[in-house]
Amino acid sequence: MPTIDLETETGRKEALRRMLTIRQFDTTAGERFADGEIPGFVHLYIGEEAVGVGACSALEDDDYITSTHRGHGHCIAKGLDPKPMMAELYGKREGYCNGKGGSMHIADVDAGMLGANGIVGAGPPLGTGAALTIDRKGEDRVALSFLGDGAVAQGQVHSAANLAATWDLPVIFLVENNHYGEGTPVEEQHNVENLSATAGAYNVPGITVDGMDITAVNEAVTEARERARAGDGPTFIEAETYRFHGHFEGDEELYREDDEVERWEARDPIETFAQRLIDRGELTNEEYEALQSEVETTIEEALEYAQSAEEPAPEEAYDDMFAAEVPEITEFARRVRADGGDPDGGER
Amino acid sequence: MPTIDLETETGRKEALRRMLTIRQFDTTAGERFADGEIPGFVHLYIGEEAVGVGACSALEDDDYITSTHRGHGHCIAKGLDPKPMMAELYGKREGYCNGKGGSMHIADVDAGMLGANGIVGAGPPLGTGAALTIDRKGEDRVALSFLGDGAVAQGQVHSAANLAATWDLPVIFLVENNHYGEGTPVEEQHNVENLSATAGAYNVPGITVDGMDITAVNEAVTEARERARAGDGPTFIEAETYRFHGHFEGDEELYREDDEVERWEARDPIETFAQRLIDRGELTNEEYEALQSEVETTIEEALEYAQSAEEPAPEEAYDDMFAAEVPEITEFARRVRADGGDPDGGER
Amino acid sequence: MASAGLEAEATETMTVREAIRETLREEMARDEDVFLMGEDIATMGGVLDVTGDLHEQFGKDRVRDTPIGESGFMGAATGAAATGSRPVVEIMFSDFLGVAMEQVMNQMAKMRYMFGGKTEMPVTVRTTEGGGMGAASQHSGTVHSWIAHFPGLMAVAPGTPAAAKGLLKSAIRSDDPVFFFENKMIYEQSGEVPVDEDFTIPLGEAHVEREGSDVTVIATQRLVGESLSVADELEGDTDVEVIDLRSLYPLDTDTIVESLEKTGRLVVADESPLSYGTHAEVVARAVENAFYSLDAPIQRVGVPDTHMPFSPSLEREVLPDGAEVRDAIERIV
Amino acid sequence: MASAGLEAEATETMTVREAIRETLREEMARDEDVFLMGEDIATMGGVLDVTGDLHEQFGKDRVRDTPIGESGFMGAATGAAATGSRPVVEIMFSDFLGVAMEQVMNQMAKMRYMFGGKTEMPVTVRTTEGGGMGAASQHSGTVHSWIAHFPGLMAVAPGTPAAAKGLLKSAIRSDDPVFFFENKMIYEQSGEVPVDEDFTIPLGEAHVEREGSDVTVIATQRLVGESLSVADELEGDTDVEVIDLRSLYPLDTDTIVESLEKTGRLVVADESPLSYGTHAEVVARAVENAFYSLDAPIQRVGVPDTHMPFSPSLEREVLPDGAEVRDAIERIV
Ligand SMILES: Cc1ncc(C[n+]2csc(CCOP(=O)(O)OP(=O)(O)O)c2C)c(N)n1
Ligand SMILES: Cc1ncc(C[n+]2csc(CCOP(=O)(O)OP(=O)(O)O)c2C)c(N)n1
Ligand SMILES: [Mg+2]
Ligand SMILES: [Mg+2]
Repeated sequence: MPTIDLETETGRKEALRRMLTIRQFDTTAGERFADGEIPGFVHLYIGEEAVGVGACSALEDDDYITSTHRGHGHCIAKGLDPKPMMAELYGKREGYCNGKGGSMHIADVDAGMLGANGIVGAGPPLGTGAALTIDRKGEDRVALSFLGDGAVAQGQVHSAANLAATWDLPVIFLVENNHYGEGTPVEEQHNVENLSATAGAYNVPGITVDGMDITAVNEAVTEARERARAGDGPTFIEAETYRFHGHFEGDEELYREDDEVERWEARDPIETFAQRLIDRGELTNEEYEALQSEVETTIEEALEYAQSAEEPAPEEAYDDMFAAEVPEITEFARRVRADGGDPDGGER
Repeated sequence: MPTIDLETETGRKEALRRMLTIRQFDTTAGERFADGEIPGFVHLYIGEEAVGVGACSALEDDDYITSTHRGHGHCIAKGLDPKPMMAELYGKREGYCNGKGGSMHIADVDAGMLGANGIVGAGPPLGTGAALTIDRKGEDRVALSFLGDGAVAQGQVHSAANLAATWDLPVIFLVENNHYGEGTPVEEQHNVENLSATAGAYNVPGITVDGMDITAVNEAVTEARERARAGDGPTFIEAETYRFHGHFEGDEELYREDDEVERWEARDPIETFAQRLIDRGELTNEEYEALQSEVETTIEEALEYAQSAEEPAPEEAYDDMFAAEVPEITEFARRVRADGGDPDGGER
Repeated sequence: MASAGLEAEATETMTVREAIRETLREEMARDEDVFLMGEDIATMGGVLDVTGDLHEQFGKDRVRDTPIGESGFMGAATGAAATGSRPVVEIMFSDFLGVAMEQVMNQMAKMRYMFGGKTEMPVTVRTTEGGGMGAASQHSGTVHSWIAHFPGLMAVAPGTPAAAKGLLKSAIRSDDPVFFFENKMIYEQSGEVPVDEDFTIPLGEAHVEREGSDVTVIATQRLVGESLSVADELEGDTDVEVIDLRSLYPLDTDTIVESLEKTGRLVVADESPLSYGTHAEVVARAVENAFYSLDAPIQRVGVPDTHMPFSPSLEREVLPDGAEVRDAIERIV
Repeated sequence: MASAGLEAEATETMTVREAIRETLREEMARDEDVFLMGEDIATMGGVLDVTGDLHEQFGKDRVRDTPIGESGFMGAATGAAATGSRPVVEIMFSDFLGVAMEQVMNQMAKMRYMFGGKTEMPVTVRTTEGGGMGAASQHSGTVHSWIAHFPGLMAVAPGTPAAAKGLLKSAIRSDDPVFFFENKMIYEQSGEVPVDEDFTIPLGEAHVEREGSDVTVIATQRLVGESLSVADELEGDTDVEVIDLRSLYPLDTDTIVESLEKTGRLVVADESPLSYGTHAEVVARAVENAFYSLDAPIQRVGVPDTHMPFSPSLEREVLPDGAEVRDAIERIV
């Protein structure tokens, strides 16, 4: 059973809710970052919601995903809880990573979310590895790796795709082509019209879909998932989409024109999907507004949760390096925390 | 003007001579290695001569090539001298690399030969870099990178191909598909029928040619060279070929059947080309035999040269690390050579 | 070429960021073969705004935005350097060097030696290091110790704007591969920089930033400034000599030894993870060459073998700082 | 689990190669989640014949020949380890680690920490190191110092067949990433190996191979055997203690300190390039923890910051050996 069945009315409403949740989460994160409350970097998913939700809806709960630096949307789409997500952005102990990861490393391995990733192109090899576990253990699940258009230039993506294709591993590669890698347009990063052309190098199906249309994404992933489960190996999907905000919050966006942004904003994946449901009579305007305010409440609560959560204690910095106890770390921690301790050097 | 013009009779005879020279060089190298005279590894090019000679003939003298671990054939095809080549295999000071490189690192940058390479897949990025120099300086030359079928699984090959295609750099990628990467058949390394399918991922021409036919290879490279010079960017060529010997000398070849080897041997690229010249009346059997014995003499002389050449002096090991003088190396050399020297540690 | 001393030269006040950018500008103007390549260094001016407006002056042919493929473009830079170019590569964050390490370690670092000295490798690799920005584990690494360890590579890491200029000039003019490590927390730090367009600092020279007789602090990058502040605080009490190590490889053993002959006590402060870090090599040089001058155990200040955690309170904990340098000094004087 | 001591246990004579292969066999038989992947490790049995016949017993699903893409399959091993597999990866020659370093340094080494401890990373990476085969610069590197330096990775390097077995078992059973470095020149070296299928050696323990009171030689890999021979040669003259360091990270400071308290003199012999190598870290630990026991400058024996040249006469020159260990001892006793 897919996580969210877009063939059903409830499913479609749930998908809409998730897209709205992403939008609201990232709007809030962007504001809080601009206000200096959230440290580090944040990369917002606003505008790309149909890709994440369309894809993760087609997965089952125990399928794996690997994500990117732009991971909030994937997390919410995969069913992660906005509270510990936001707490992680705030670097709090209640965050998914106890404050050690931040926006770029949110993970919930038990939920099949193998981590946002600060390294462009690192996800596909990891997804291939998850698929290898699945394959070797004969499990009935798949892995899906999100990657950006820019990431398609990374060698390790290709090395992994070659491995997955050769071994028929149950993994799906989903390129979110938002037309830029930071400030560089996709045409300056690649020589192909469509990045799904990559599939040809590995003799796997390659397909380009409208990433502003949740249904199109969902169908492509559903099909790819079937292929994967049937032992027919990977599929390479390109979803054409757009990020409405800058690459990171604070980006001056000198590399693109306002009217390009407006053209894409006119195709807002949430508005168009909501309108479709309204047109079909599945959703009333009132219900839509109610949904929006529910989601606002959810994110407000997440924000409050995060803001009032505890800072990790400094000495927690020394935890989690290894499963085993490592004397170096214990010793260095002791030295730093004891304000230096004794001069050592053995006995005089 | 191509290095060797296969449209002319002299050119064809010269090409035949080069193929024979490679065959003879590598036969000798294999024997001397088996006898324990040549240290390290040697990877023989026997059976693949039409690829190297077909390709390098189409280049001009000042074009660049990057090679592989199986580099002897490329060197000879590019016009390098068998004497310092053989001396290098013997680790002698008169070798191309003064004995520092050996079989896997023969290079002659002035002759446009940017090195054999012990790292599978490392050549294409280097060739792309040579093409970048050419492009930036507006030079009228090209670069050609040889790579094996196995190397096509290496990420850096793809990252380089993407760069070269996006920047329209004058580089040619020539895959020598000899159907094995060490003991692993190409089908276990890739999912595609033809490795030229890789070209599609970069929207450049991809072509598969018969690598046992020097003319076919030559024509493909001639065309690719024209494209490159015209500013139209890279071409991805696959030449189907076969190595008649093991991966390295001493390989037991448990991974392939004798009759497969025999089938390919029946298509010997030298014999078939010579026969074609004989059939056309361009070459008599006597001339062919004379050519063979000339080549034998050349290689015998190279062997004698190498055997009687000088060993590098041990202290030469400390040369050539940097263009600049680096005190560490001077100091370590002093310490080792002076049997330790004084205990240092400053004054007592 | 001008000497390394700053005395009596005309200077101007600039930040580390400006010193790097202006040096790139001067070297590109001076030598046509010099060009820059990296991710978003042209149109965006670099994510940490180092290359800034250089593309406007030199065009996108000489300030090249690359696709996101460090293995490909590092290899291309290596191939370009072997054929007569003088590329300056930017690796946005030093953690990304992992992507390109094959070309760095097996080609760039080895080509000259393997070819018996018959090629040059005039390539400079600029990259940012260090914690302090809340950038978490994959954007905060300090990796210069392993580059310094790898034979065939030179590595420098300036602690001041003047050092940034002088070392970057030497790096670009060098015929060897040089890694230039920029700590991201000192881009805004300002200081006097010689205006001389030929002001270079030899690769392999440390610099005594402040003389002292009680204890030597050998520091790098951000910790140079912090150690100087500590030295000021301790003024009157303890007379601290502060050395900016500047070059990690080659490493200036002589300056270390000279200082130790005077002070007999050593603190090494560097943001590398402690085990197998730059500190250890400085200790080894000291023990090999100034053993009989040493009066107390050498103290190492660095990152306690963790990655950089995201949360600011955790990051502060593991980042070495002036207070730790001070503690280390107090432990041995 | 059995202890590290070899005393009174049933043993059998085997080579390092056999010890590794049989350990792999036992661990695969013991735990279904363990599987091997690497280039030509199945049909060919590994280019240096370590995996040998294992594929015949376990099939090509558990002894996997990979395509030649270290970045891809190292990443796949990392992803597999994060999802319940226990992969053992072979990187044919350690120089090839450069291809896979991104996955090693940013994923395998950091994942657990970045995720707040919420994942395990039970992966073992086996690879060969070292010169002596005429394999030239790209197939002879000794890179364990930079793996040992990188936070989040453990690194071991056995000097004897028994250590090979005990450390490899611990590596495979560990829930952390462990690099297992095999010096290619000692594959044929034989010795007594405990037959116990649960014989493990704790990661992070050095081992005194020979007791002595005049000078301590801390050696790794091939240099353990060579140092033992030197100790025999010097018998009667100088009483040499020889320690097989075994674990590079964690590093056994206690054993080092204990030995130095007895001998006061230290030689560190390891095939890493000298600058920033394993030697330096051992020196630093000694100086931090046994400063007042040291009677003479510490001596480092290693590769003099060159790559491995091809020519046997050159290779012999730069390779550290027993004679250099002996010289180093004689310099300080
Ligand atoms: C290996 C690596 N190189 C460079 C970067 C810096 N970087 C972060 S995001 C980004 C752009 C990625 O573009 P794309 O893959 O299209 O994803 P998008 O940001 O558009 O979602 C770059 C270059 C990185 N994080 N990792
Ligand atoms: C990065 C790297 N990985 C692995 C190897 C070991 N190796 C040497 S040759 C070879 C096979 C290469 O196959 P292919 O590219 O088809 O070239 P061929 O030997 O068939 O000419 C391998 C795996 C290597 N040298 N470099
Ligand atoms: Mg993008
Ligand atoms: Mg092949």
